[in-house]
Amino acid sequence: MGEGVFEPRIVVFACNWCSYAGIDLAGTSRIKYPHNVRIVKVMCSGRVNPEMVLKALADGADGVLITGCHPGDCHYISGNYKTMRRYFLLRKLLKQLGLEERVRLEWISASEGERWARVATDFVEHIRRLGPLKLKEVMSSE
Amino acid sequence: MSDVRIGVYICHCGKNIAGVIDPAKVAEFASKLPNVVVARDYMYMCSSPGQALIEEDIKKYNLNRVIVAACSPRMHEPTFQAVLRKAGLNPWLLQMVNIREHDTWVHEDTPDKAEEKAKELVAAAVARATHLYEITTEKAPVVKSALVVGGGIAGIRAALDLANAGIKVYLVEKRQSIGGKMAQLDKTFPTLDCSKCILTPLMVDVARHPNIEIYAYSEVVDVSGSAGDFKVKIKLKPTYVDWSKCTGCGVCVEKCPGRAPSEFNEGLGIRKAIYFEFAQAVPRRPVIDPNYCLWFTKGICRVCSKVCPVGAIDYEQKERYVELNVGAIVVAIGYEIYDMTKMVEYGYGKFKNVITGLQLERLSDADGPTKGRIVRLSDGKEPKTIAIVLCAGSRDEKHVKYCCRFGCAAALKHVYYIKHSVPDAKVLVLYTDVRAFGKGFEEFYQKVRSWDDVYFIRGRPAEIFEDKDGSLIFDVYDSNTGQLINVKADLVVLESAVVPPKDWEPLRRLLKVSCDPGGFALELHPKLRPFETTADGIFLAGTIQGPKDIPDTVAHAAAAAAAAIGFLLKGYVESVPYLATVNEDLCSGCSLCASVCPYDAITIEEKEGRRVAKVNVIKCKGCGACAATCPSGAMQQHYFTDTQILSEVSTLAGGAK
Amino acid sequence: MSKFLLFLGCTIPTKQYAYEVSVRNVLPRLGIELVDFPEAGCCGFPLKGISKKGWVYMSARILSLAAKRGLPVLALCNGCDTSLRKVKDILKHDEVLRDEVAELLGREGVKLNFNVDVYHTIEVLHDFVGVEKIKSLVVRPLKGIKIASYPGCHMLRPTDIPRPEPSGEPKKFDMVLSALGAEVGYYPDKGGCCGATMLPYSPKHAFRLTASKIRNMKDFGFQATTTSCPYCMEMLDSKQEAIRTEVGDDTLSIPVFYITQLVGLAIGLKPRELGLNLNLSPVEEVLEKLGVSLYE
Amino acid sequence: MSDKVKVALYWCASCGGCEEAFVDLAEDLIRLTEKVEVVFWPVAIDMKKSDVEALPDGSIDVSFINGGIRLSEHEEMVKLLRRKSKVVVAFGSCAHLGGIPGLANLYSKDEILKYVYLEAPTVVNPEGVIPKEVVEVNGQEVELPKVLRLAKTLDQVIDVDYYIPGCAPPPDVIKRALDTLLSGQLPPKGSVLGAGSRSLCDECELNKTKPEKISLKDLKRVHQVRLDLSKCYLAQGVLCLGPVTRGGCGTLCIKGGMPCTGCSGPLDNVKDYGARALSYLASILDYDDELQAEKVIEEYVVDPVGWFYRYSLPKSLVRGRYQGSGGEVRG
Repeated sequence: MGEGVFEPRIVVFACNWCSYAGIDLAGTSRIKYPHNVRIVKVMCSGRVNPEMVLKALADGADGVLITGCHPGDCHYISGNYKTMRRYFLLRKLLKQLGLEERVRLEWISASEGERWARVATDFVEHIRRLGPLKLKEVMSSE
Repeated sequence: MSDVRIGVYICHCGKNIAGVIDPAKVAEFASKLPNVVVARDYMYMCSSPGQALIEEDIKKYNLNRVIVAACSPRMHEPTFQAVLRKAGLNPWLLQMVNIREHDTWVHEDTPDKAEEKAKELVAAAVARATHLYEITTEKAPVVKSALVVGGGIAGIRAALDLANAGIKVYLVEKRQSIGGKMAQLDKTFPTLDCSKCILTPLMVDVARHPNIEIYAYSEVVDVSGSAGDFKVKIKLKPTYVDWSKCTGCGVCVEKCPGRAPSEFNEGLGIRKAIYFEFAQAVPRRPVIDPNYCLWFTKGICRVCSKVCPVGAIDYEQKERYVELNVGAIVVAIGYEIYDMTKMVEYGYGKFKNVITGLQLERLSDADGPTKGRIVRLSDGKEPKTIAIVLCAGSRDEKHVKYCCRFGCAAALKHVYYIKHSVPDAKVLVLYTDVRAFGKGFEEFYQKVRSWDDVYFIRGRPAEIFEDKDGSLIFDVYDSNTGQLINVKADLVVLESAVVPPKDWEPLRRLLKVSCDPGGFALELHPKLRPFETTADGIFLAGTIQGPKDIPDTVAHAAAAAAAAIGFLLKGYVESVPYLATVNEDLCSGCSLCASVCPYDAITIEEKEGRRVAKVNVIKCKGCGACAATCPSGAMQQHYFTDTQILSEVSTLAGGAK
Repeated sequence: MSKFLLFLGCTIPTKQYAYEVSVRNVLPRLGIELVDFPEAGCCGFPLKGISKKGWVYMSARILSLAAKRGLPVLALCNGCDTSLRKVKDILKHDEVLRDEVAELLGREGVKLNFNVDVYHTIEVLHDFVGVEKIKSLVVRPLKGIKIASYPGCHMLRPTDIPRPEPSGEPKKFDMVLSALGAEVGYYPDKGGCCGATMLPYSPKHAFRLTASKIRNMKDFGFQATTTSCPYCMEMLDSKQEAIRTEVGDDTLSIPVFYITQLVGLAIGLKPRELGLNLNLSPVEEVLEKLGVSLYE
Repeated sequence: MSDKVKVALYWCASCGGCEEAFVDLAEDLIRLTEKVEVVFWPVAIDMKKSDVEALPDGSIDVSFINGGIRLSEHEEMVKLLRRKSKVVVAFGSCAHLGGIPGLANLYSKDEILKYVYLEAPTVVNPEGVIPKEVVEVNGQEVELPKVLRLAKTLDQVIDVDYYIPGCAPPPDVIKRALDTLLSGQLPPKGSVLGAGSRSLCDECELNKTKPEKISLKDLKRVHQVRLDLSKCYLAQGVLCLGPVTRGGCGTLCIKGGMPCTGCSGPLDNVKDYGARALSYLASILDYDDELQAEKVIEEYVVDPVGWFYRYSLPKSLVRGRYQGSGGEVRG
């Protein structure tokens, strides 16, 4: 990073049944989107603890995207509802910490390869406009 | 993690990966990562030499972790797990890295960035793999019976195949009779043989088969349990006829004075208030339609109960429920035609003489409402000019994006119906493309095209208007000749688009099956596993997976049945490896994990005077919600522990250092 | 009493005064309060094809100003109505454009806010006032007059955003007309385009398009027609003479009213209070049937 | 004399409660003095920095340092003590996790000075004087300690051997910690002394009363509800941080009718106390409707940071309000 245009580093949590499949679909359909996203697979978005999100930001990610099945579609009945509630609360916390723009929750179904590409592109551009986070550097500098 | 020894394998996948990035470079990078003992790249890792390569290395370098960077784990994880098993390693010491779907296939414009990404993904996998450990799964027995939902041609074929393999089959049909759409067709293309003549014998076979139990006029209302052991709740709608007594003699139907529009005839013509869907209905057991029955509406009549020789009529009958226990479920609920009133510009529903292809089938059918005569619905006159509109709603941004896959052939067949019934009729076929892809279709197309007074116009009607005499006027631009043609037609037939049935969405949610953009069931793999779903033990037969004509539907159904048979006869299902697991020493029994478990798989139990969480491995499905909720980290999920995920996250976040 | 910002757009105050006159006199009598909205400019719709950003900016400006006033917008013109609703939809989805427009508006100290409701004349009449209330106010029923409702294409299209006539047919129009006691009915191409958009570059074709509409209306026995769009009015009413000459058919003559003018007549307003003297088509034919003089 | 263990006690950004905590040891303090010799304790004994500097490096056996790090002076002193001591113990929440003063990390240094010296309702400061680092007093330049940009934990400045949790650490915890230290066989570096290895629920009597499934329709704050002191507070809809907080304190607050606010901090393998707390609270809210859930959270959880990071903001993964490029852009 640093050189020329700022290339954000984005960590994405994707649930195995909907979002990961949707992201795969974008691949099989060769729908292009920015390379900046790095996908972490979990069985259900309900497995994602906010601690993991903060860890990503603290360790150098410029943004974090949590993805899961659309409400009502969760493979595990209600996992995505828990994710949703954690996200709302986390977002409020991040607002106080001046970071709420850095984290987003999106529902991506197994068939929404195109939507995934849109979401990814949009988020990458969004973060690009916000600029590098450099959380550790900023928060430990004197 | 004492002495972690990792082997990393980068697949070229022919040019799919190697065409964009240099696998050798990625391997070279990987070889320098901590704990990596060996790193190689190879043309096709999934090929047998590729697998052998890994197997040998495991032995040679006594590896205890294996990383394969190739396609999506959803594709080949099982393949490579088998390799580990073969080499005597626990399969859950494997870590896949998706550098095809998630990288080379989508970032070919930025190859060096794609390569950088591949390296980072591998680095993260190495970090994660370091924390992997052996996981043992359990085998649970499967119930050797199957549920087939939907009694159309797909359901019928699947049920017969399963039953012939000695599997107990429950066939659930929401209507009074099985047979589905195929029963409504007059003839079938391209051979033009009578639809019922080939369908009804199969329906009888189903009824007679010792291994098949039909639940007609019934619906699936609840599904619980899991692959190999589903509990299914079936609702038997009240028929007001005690089918166990009924002999199917049909006197009640004969004598019934009540009249209702006939669903089977697509609203054309009428049926009795107590009725069979059609003459050859299976089961031959009538139902009373309370919306039209004089007893239910006016409190008079009761003729049916008077004439019934066995006293089977039961106006008091309530809906009943049965619980079934099955190992596999085959979904064969078929399709529905797109609501043509949504295409206001074609005036369906507004103008009497605009009808659907399926309605034309009923008009053409000898035992249909007009005894096979094709007429204008407005005045019963014989139509002289008929326009057939293809892709009505299909391949249309505003309505249904996909192709219905049988409209073209059906239209050709409909031209035949018309020329057969009104030889001097002028037929205009308004098409976008004529897709005659099936066996014998092209020949059929050529034949129909050669007939007199059959005109093929490449274009769709602009907007259809009704003239004072009920005939229809519209403009159509023929892109072949560049002419704007003004048409005045007596009858317009819409070859309507195809959509999933309305009752699919609720069923889909019960079954936890994903759907495609069109709303149809999503197959496990579009090419290799088109009749399976992401939900184990649930299979797809026929058009619910996507539009199909009859031959394809039957082939698909047979394939689904075969897959289901294989699944059931294997005899066991493996428990999920991703189970929740408690570190009792750390657990304080705060019961938050139990609070969030969607399967009530966690209980809090007394142990040496302390409260600790306990996981029921049979109930646990491995979502990990408990692990994400546990405030102390005592609750973990196999293969997705905090340490495993966090190490991956932090490597990806920091980039490959 | 529902309150609306009266958004006139640019056609009405420049050449279709009758619409404004009738609206200002009729709606308040139906319990609708109209608030002037002078700070609003052109909706930008004509720019659509030339500069998307320019168009979106202009509509976004009107939406933002309305949001500032905290009132829903009543757009009299089909074009304005469509423009504002489409732009709301665009801004909802296009984050990049949203930022650009916000910046442009920021220059004049306007804060981008498109969270405001937009309604069209026919919705105010049908959804807010309601046919029952209109019925109850009718003192001069339009008995025995068969009136062709001609909503104008944008009442029905594009269908990807909420339309005043969501059914794809001018049902609300006909219900209001029936409430006034008029006869309504079907005729071909009821929802078609009047041709106004073609007027600048191909008057010939524009006229023919309108001609076909009038012909259909007459063929199906209509004695008058009504619209809610200043552009359609322009074509059907103001250009009627020109159309007759263009297609060389003198029978193509029909009285044309704004829907608000008809409501006004039925609830007993004087023709002048409805600007009927400004209509160029033979509205007298209808007035006679009602026993009203244009100049009373 | 020389066989006694030499200890030093020092306070940084501290309320003094931790010093009190030592006094609270009561008669145990007397028994303690038989074993230890206090070589430095500004609160109790008049000693200066120079006295410490005079000591040979590593000559202090144990230094107990409480309070957060907020001034350059604190950094200077703890570095000095580190050099002089064999073992350094972070004593109390502030030194351990950043503590209450750590919440100031939600504001920039200037915002803080501005508020404290100009805006606070109790301030009378007509000239609007704000302390400067260098001031001139009759021709002489006097230097004041620099206020750091962010409050820090002790281990963010120097290497720390052990931690004693609590705000302030209860006597029992201190006693157990001292016993371990004086016992001779020291636990692995970085251990938290005197406290439990499980979360507070483990030792909480009300844990038995907890239903198997907790699901909250609405959350209440202590002052809004009459708590049934015989039942789990969390189950009653009041945020109790017991589940995520290290036990050992003997549930003093809970026995006193107040839910746990988390002064003992997280368990060993937890990376971020607040995130864990947030996660379980959100998980047990009984709302599946997006709008409702958002509404309830918006309405009820007024100050998430204050709730979940009351004692541990500087120790958290984010450490405070992000002042960089991201935070302010767009609302």
